[in-house]
Amino acid sequence: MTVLEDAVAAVGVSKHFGATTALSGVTMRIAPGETHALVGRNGAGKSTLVSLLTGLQRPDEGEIRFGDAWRGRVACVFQRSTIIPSLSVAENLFLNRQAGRGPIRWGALRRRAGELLAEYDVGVDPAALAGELDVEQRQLVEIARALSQGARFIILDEPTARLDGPAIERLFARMRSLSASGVTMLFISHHLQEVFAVCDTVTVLRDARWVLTRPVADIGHDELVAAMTGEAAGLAGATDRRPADAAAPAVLELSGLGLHGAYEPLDLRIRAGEIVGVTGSGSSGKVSLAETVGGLRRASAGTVQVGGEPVGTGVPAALAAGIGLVPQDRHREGLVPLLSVAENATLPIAGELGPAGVIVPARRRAIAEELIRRYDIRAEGPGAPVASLSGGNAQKVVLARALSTRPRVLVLINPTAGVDVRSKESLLGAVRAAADAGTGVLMVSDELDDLRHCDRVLVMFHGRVTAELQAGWSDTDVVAAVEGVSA
Amino acid sequence: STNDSPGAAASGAGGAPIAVDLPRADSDFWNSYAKYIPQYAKDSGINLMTPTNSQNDIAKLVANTQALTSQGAKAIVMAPQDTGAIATTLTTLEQKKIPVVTVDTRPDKGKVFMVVRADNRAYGQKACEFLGEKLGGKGKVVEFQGSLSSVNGRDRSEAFAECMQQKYPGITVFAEPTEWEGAKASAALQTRLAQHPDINGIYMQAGGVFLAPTLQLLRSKNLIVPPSDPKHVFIVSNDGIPQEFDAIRKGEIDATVSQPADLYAKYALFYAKAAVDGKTFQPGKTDHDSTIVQVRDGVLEDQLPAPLVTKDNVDDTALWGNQIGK
Amino acid sequence: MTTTLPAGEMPVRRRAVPRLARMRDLALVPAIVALLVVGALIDPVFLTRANLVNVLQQQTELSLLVLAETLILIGGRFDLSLESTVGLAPALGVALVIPAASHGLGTEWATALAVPLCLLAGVLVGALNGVLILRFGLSAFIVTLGMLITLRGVQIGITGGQSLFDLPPSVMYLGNTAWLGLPLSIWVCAVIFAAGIAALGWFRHGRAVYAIGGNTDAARAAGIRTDRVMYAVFMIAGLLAALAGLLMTGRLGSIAAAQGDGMIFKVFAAAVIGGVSMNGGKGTLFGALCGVLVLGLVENVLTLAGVSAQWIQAVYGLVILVALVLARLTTGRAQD
Amino acid sequence: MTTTLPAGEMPVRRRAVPRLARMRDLALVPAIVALLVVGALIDPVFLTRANLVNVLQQQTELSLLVLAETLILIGGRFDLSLESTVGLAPALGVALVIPAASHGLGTEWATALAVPLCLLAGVLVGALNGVLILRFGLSAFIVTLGMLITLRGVQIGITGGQSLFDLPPSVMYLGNTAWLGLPLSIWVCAVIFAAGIAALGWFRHGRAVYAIGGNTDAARAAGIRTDRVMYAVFMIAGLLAALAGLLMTGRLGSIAAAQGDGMIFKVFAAAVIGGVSMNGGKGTLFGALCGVLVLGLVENVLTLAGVSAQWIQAVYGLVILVALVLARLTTGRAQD
Ligand SMILES: Nc1ncnc2c1ncn2[C@@H]1O[C@H](COP(=O)(O)OP(=O)(O)OP(=O)(O)O)[C@@H](O)[C@H]1O
Ligand SMILES: Nc1ncnc2c1ncn2[C@@H]1O[C@H](COP(=O)(O)OP(=O)(O)OP(=O)(O)O)[C@@H](O)[C@H]1O
Ligand SMILES: [Mg+2]
Ligand SMILES: [Mg+2]
Repeated sequence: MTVLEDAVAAVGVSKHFGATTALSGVTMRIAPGETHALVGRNGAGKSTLVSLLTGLQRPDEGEIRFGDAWRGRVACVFQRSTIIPSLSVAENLFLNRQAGRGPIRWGALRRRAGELLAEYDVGVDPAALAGELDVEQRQLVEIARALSQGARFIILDEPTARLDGPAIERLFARMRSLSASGVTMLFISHHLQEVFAVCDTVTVLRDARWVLTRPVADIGHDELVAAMTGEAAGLAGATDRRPADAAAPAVLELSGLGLHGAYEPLDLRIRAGEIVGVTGSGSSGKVSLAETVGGLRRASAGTVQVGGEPVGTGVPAALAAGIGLVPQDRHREGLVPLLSVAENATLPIAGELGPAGVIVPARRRAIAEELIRRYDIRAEGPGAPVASLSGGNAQKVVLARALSTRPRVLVLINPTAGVDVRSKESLLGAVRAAADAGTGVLMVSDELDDLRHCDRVLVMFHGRVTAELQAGWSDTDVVAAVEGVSA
Repeated sequence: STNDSPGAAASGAGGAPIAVDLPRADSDFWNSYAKYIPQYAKDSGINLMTPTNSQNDIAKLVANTQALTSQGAKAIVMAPQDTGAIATTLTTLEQKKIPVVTVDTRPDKGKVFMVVRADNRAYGQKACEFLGEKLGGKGKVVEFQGSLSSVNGRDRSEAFAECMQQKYPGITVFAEPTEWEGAKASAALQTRLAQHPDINGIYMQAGGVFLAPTLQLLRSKNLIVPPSDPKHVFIVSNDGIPQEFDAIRKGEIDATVSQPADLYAKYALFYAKAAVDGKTFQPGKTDHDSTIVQVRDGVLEDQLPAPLVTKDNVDDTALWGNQIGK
Repeated sequence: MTTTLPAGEMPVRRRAVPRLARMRDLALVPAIVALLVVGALIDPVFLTRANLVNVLQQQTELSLLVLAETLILIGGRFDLSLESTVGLAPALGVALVIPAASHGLGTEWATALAVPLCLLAGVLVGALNGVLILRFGLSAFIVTLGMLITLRGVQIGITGGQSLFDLPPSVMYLGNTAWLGLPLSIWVCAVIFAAGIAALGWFRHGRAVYAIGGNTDAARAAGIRTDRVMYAVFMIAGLLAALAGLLMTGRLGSIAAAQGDGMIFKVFAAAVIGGVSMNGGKGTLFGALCGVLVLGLVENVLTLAGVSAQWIQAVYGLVILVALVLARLTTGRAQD
Repeated sequence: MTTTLPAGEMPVRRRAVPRLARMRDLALVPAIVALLVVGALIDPVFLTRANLVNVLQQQTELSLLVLAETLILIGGRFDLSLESTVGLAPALGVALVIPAASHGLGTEWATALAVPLCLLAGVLVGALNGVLILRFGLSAFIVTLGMLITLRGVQIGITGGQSLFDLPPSVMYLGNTAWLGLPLSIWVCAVIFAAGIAALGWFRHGRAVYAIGGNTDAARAAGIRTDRVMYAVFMIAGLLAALAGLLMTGRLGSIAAAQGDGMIFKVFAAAVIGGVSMNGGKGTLFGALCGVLVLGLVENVLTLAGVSAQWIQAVYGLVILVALVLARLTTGRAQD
C-alpha cells in the first residue's frame, strides 16, 4: 500500500500536571510537507502538546510517533523564551552545535551567526550578550535558530506574539519558502488571520480535548472561533462605542513630561472616560512614556497631574494618586507566580482588606471572587496559584490587579499580548467598562485591534509624538504614521 | 640583617629573632599565654618577632611558619592543635636548621627541640582520683570531653576512663562529646540530669568553655549546694583560669587542674633561646620542679607540674590564675 | 461595551490546591511523631515533661535564628551573618557597661543599657547588611559571609578573645528565668513565633515579604516599597539574632568568643527541612518551627541513646538526609 | 481581524557587550597588583621567590576546590560537601590499605591502591550528591549540607577522630614533591586549570554547563543531556576535591580528622569575589583563580604585616568586604 506515512503523530495523548489536566486523549496527525495550525483558547493545551512533540515532556497516556525519517529532525520556537541571557547571541544561535568534536572556533562562529542574522534582518551584534536584547530581538533570534537547524519539522509556538508587522511578513515569507522546499510546520497563533494566511490545515483544541482538524480552506473565521470557544455566537465588533464626553474634565495631564534618552518632553490631556491609544515602532519611547506615568520610571523633566493634583514619583505615589498600571511583561512585573490569584489581584489594595494592616481572608476572598467573575478569569478558585493559570488568564489577573484600586487613570502596556480572541474581547471589554465609568485610559499597543477601541491614537516616532489620529482612522493611516512617513 | 624588618618587633633586645605562633585567639587559656609571651621575652632579653596566630587552622599554621621563616626567624615556638598534620612542616624546618619548640601538644611525627607540656594524662588521672575519693567509689559522673580530634582531649578522656574503670568500677561515667562547645555541654548535661537526677559528679575538660554554662544550669536546678548536702554535685574542672578559682572559693566547684599558662610561655621561650644558643638537654629532673622525658627518639618533653587546685590551696599566689591582672 | 463570556462548559479541572500547600506545612509532623515514638522506646525518660521542656529550651535560640532566616529567605535574600550577631551583640552590649578589668571596653556605661545596646547592635548589623545588599547591589551570600567573618573578628577584637563572665543581671534575666514552671525563653519564643505567624499570614507587610521574594519587580509594580520592607526584614532579623544571643548568654552564664559559632548551618538545615525555599517566596514559620523541633529531637534522642562519640556526627548527618528524602516523598514536590 | 503594525528599520541599539564581560574577568587584577605593591612595601621578604612560591603552594588545594565549586555554580547548582571530601577521600583511601594498628580499617589492601581509592571515593561522593539532587529533586544546598556533616562524621567514625600519619609514599608524592624547583602541586593545579579553562571556553561540553546554568529548560530544548552533564560535573568536582585532599595530605604529612574543615566558606568567597554568580550560568575559571589569589595574598600580607592576633580576623573580613565593594564598583554590575 502506498499510504502516506505521517511525519509526526500524537496518538491519544494525555498529560496531567498534578490535579490539572492539560491534555486529554488528543490525537493529531501531521502529514509530511503541510503547514499545520494549532489553535485554541488560552490554556487549551497547545504548548503542552508542543512539549510532548519535542520530547521535553513525556505523555502520561498515548504516544508520540515519528515517521522514520523525522525523528531527531525537529526544531522548535517555544512560547517561553529559550534564550540563555548569559551567553552571546552567536552561541545561543548555535547552542550545542557550536563545533563538532574539536574546539570551538569563536571567530568563525560569530561570522556564521552574523550571516544568519543578516538573512533574517536582525540588527544585532552576534557578540552581544543575549540578555541585553529586547523581547522582539530575542524572538527573532529564536526563530532564526529554529529555521537554521536544517530540520524537516519545525514547530512555532506563538512566534508572532512579540513581532511587529514587517518582521511577521518576513517570517511568513520564510515559512512559505521552507514549505515549498518540503519542510513540515506546526504553527500556533492567537491571530486567526495568520492561520488563514500561511497554514494548510488547522486543528482546534478546547479544554484539553481535540475538537476538529480541517483544511483551512474549508473553514470560515466564525466557525473556527466557534470551535475554539464551544459556542456559536460571533464576536462583538469594536465599533459601537459611544465617543467620550468632550466636556468631561481632564483626569490625567502631562506637562512637558520627558525622559532623557527615551522620549522628548510632551504634553497630553486625557479626559474622564476617554481611551487614548499610543503606538509606534520599536524604541519609539511609547513604553517608557507609559512606565513614567505608571510610576515605574522617574521622569527627567515635566510633571504628571491627576485631577489637577501633581503626582510624586514611584509606584506608591502613582497608586495613591489613582493611577493603575498594567505593565509590559506579566512574567517580569505583572505577577508573583507562587501567590494565589486572590493575593495577586489584591496586592495594591492590601491595606484596605482589614483594619491596621490586617488582611481579613474572607474579605480578600470576596473581593477576589468578584474580580474573577467580573473579568472572567478561568481559575479553579481565588486560592489557585497564579503560576497554574494559562497566559491569557494570567494577563486578566494583571488587569484585575490594576483595576482593583478603582483607578481614575488606567495605564495599559500591550494588554492583550498572547491572549486568545475571546479573552482579548473580554479584557478590552473590561477596559471599556472602566472608561465608561469615568476612568481615563492610556493604552500603549502595537495591535490595531486594541487601538480600535480608542477615542484617539497618538503615534510616536523616535521619542516624539508625530501624529494624532481621531477615531475613524484607517489602517493605512496608522501604518504610515508609525513608519514615519506622512500619510 | 633581619632586624630592620618590621616583622621583628622592637623589643629593644638584640640577638637572633625568635618567632611565636599562637594557636587561637578565642580561648581564655591561650589568651593568657599570649599575654605572658612578650612579658617573658622582655625579661630574658629575647628578640621576639610579632607573634602570629593560626586560628586553630593547621593550614594557617603552615603558612605562618613559612612567612616567619622567610622573615628570618631563627627558632619557632608553636602549639599545633593538630599534632599529625604538622609533620611535613617540621621536616622542612629541620632541613632549614630552625629549631622548634612545641607548647601544649606533642607532634605525632618529626623532630622538635623540646616539647613544653603538662601531662594531659595526669589531668584525667587527677580528676578521676579526686572525684572517686569524694564520691566514695560510687555514683554517676558526667564527663565533658573535648573534641575527638584533639590529642589533649583524647589523653584526658583516656586516662580518666582507665582510672575510673580500674579504681572506681562503682562509678558510672557518661562521656559527652562537646567539640569544646559550651552550648553542647549544657544541652548534654540538661538531658543527662533529666535521665539521671542523681548525678553527683562532673569532670569538665576545659573550664574556660564549660564552667559558666555548667554552673548556670546547676543553679537553675538548685543543685549548687555545699558538699555537706547529699545533693551536692562534685565538680572538677581543668585549666586554672581566675573564674575557676573564684568558683572554688565560693564553693561552686570543688577543684581544678591548673594548666600552667605562665610556665608554658616562660619555658617555651627559654628552650627556644637555648636552642639558638646551641645548648642541649638530657632527660632527667630539672631545676623547676619538672622532669624532662625522652618520649621517642629525638623528642624531649619537659613535663611541667600541673597542680590540682582545691579550696585548700586556691589562694596560692604562685598559681598563674592568681597572678593575672595583678 | 463589555461582553462577558458565558462560562461555557469549562469544567472545573483542578482539585483545590491549598490542601496540598497545607500538606507541605505538615510534612514534618510524621517525622516528629516518629521521633517521639523512637525516643520513648529508647528511654522512658524521653517523654517526661522535664526532658521535653529541656528540648524546647535548648532550641529557643536556634528557633529565633531560624525565624529570622526564614523571614529573609521568604523575602528572597540570604543572611549568613546571624550566627556572628548571636555572639557580637551581647558581647558589645556587655563590654560597653562592664569595667575594663572584666574585659570591658572601659566606657562603663549604665548597666541598665546592656540589653538595649545589645538589641541595637543587632539592628545596626541588619541595617548594614541591608545597605550593602540593597543599596550597593552586592550578592547577599557573599556580603553576609564577609560579615560573618568580620563580626566574629570584631568580637574577638573587643574582648581580646576572652569569655565575658561578669554579666549584669539584666543580661542574664531572659535566658535564666522561669515563669509558671516553664523557662521564660520558651514563652518569649512562643510569643514571637505567634506574632510572626500572624504577621506573615494576615498582615499586609508580612504578605509583602512573600510578594517580594516571589517576584520583586512585580511587587514593586504593585506599589510595595520593596527596599523599605527588606531593610525592615534585615533589621528585624538582626534584632532577633541579638535576642537569641541574650537568651543563650542567660542560659550559659557567659559570653564565649565563639558564641553562636557554627549555628548557621543548623539554621539553614532547619529552615529547609521545614519547607522554606532558598529561592524566595515560599515557606512558612510553622514549617520552619517543625524543622527546628526535628533537629532538636534528633539530638536529644541521640544523646539519650548514648550513640558513641565516634559515630554520633555521621548518624546525625544521615538522619538529616533521611528526613530530607522523607519530606520530599511525603510532599511529592521538588525542593529548592 | 488583528493586524499588527509594521515597524521601521530595527536600529542596533546596544554596544557590543563582550568587552564588559571580559572586564569583569579582569576586575580583580587591580586588586592583585595593589596587594603586591602593599606587600612589597610592608616587607621586602614579600616579593622573594620563596615567599611567592609559598603563597601559591598554600593555595593549591583551595584553588582545586574553587575550580570544582565554580563548575558546579556555573551549572546552577551548589556543593557544600567538597570540604568534607577533602578529608574523607584520602582518609578512606589510606585507611583501607594501612594496618589496623595505624588506625586502618584492617582490610590492608595493596598500598598502591590508596591513591585510586581516594579518587574513587571522591567520584562516588559526587555521584551520590548527583543522585540526591538530580534524581530525587532535593535542594542542592541542603543535601550537600547534610553530606558535609555526614561525610565528616564518617571520617571521624572510621578513624576514631585520630590523625592518620602512617601514609604510603604514593599518597604523599603529589603534595610533597618538587619539579624544576616548583612544588609539584603547583604544576598539577596549573595543568588542571588550563584544561578547565579550555574545556569551559572552547568545548561543547564545557559550554553546555553554562547553558544549563543559564536556563536548564532551554539547554534541554537544545538537545543537551542536562542531567548527564550535571552528573559528570558533580563527579568531576568530587574527584577534584579528592585530589585537593591528596595535595593537602602530602603537604601536611598526615590526614587530620578535621582536614578541610571550614574551607567551604573560603571556597565560596574566592569564587564569588572572582565574579562567579551564585545563580548559575555566569563566571569564569580565570576569575575564580584571581579570587583565590586575592585571598591568599591578603592572608600573606596580613601575616607579614604582623597584624595583632586579636584583630586579624576582623581585618581579614573587612578586606573581603572592601574587595567586594571595589569589584562591584569597577565592574559596575550588581552581583548575584
Ligand atoms: N508545568 C506545569 N505545571 C502545572 N500546570 C501546567 C504546567 N504547564 C501547563 N500547565 C497547565 O496546563 C494547561 C494547558 O497549558 P498550555 O500552556 O498547554 O496552554 P496553551 O494552550 O499553550 O495556552 P496559551 O495560549 O495561553 O499559551 C493550563 O491550564 C496550564 O495552566
Ligand atoms: N532609562 C533609560 N535611559 C536611557 N535610555 C532608555 C531608558 N529607557 C528606555 N531607553 C531607550 O529609549 C528608547 C525607547 O524605549 P521604549 O522601550 O519606550 O520604546 P518602545 O517604543 O516601547 O519600543 P519596543 O516596542 O521595542 O518596546 C529605547 O532606545 C530604549 O533603549
Ligand atoms: Mg501556550
Ligand atoms: Mg518597548
